[in-house]
Amino acid sequence: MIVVTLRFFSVLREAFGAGVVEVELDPGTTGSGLIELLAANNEDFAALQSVVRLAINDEYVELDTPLSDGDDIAFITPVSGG
Amino acid sequence: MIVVTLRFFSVLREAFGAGVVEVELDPGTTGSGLIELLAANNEDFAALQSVVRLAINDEYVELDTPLSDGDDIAFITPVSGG
Amino acid sequence: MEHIWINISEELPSISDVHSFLYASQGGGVCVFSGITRLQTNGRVTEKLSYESHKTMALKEMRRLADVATERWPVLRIAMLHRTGTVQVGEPSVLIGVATAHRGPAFEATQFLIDELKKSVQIWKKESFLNGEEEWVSTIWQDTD
Amino acid sequence: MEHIWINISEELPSISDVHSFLYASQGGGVCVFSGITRLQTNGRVTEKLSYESHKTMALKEMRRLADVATERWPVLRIAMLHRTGTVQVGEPSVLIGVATAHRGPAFEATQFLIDELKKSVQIWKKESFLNGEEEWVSTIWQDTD
Repeated sequence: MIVVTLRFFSVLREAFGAGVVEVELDPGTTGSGLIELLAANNEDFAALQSVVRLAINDEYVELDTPLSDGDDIAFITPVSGG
Repeated sequence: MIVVTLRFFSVLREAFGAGVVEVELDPGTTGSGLIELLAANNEDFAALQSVVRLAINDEYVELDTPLSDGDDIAFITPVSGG
Repeated sequence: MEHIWINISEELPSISDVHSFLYASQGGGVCVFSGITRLQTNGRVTEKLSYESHKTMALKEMRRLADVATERWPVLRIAMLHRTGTVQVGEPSVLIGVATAHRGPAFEATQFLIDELKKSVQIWKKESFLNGEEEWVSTIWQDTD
Repeated sequence: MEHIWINISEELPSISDVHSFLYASQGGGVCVFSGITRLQTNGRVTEKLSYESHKTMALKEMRRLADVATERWPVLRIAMLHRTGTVQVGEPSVLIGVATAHRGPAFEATQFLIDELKKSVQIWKKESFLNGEEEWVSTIWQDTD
């Protein structure tokens, strides 16, 4: 198993009730695999899954990127600052 | 004779050595008549006479406007504020 | 001194400090944009806004935008400052300032930076209305410039 | 409260007072332009600028420009403030600020007002260079908008 940190903001933070969560995943899990997993368990997340961007260690990555032990994974919904 | 007040600014103020001057003029003198008079007596003014605009009592006027006793006459060169 | 000043925090620097920083460039033109919590949006009365950021990503993205502006216009100094937390009506949430030798590029670069910040910087806004409703402002990803 | 603030004097109001005035509109966007005494112009090093105005005409013309902007854009508040006297390098001679509900018109109206001020407001500027030369800045009449 690998352990990764998930970071949620704004609507997703409220959907999961937490901003930072550590989870165990099967080795070889990809970004899109993780998104499917979360969408299956949270319908607010599911509603946004098509627009979520994934960042690992503060850099956006393709969704088919395999995750590694220790990754810091941020789920970025369309921004609304300013 | 009529008495009018002349107001000079910036380069014209320095050309005449004064910002405010009272002068006596023949009744019926027009704006352009006054400009000719000043240009004949001051070469710095003469150099700018083609671009000078005339204001009477804070309103721009046509150069052929006859001047009246008590007029407050400002000579406005191209502006350079900001 | 670094020509770019980027900051995200609970409080904005004072507007006079922002101007002092920009004036010190000794350029001829300084444009400062403030984004303010507006009283009314689509007929609803706003009570306050609340901002949240992914701070490390947002700071990097703001820096990237400032670098793009620096390449595109002859800027002397740039300030990009954003608040997080609660921002009451009539208060600023964001300050964008640019100093240039001549005024045209100051306007262009400032407008570019606020436009792009709204598209790509990892900050989110929740709107609280006077009638008690609250909602995260819903947007879509827009092409960045 | 009057939505237009026009002033010509030896000292500019503080930049924070200008922002407070504009923020109080509770609009969403505020743009403030500062015209600064630039260190270098055409390769010459400036020591200072000196401004002189026909104050009554200049105030009326600034008011007229603010009225034009108010007709042309949905502005909430306008500040047009100009100094006279000596303005050192890195100091502002003029502040133009506009508050609007949305940011686009704030930029447009601010740029319009500074562009037009330079064309028509009865203020003149003398440049003093570090080498001791002094000259009234020479311009031509430009079409006003």
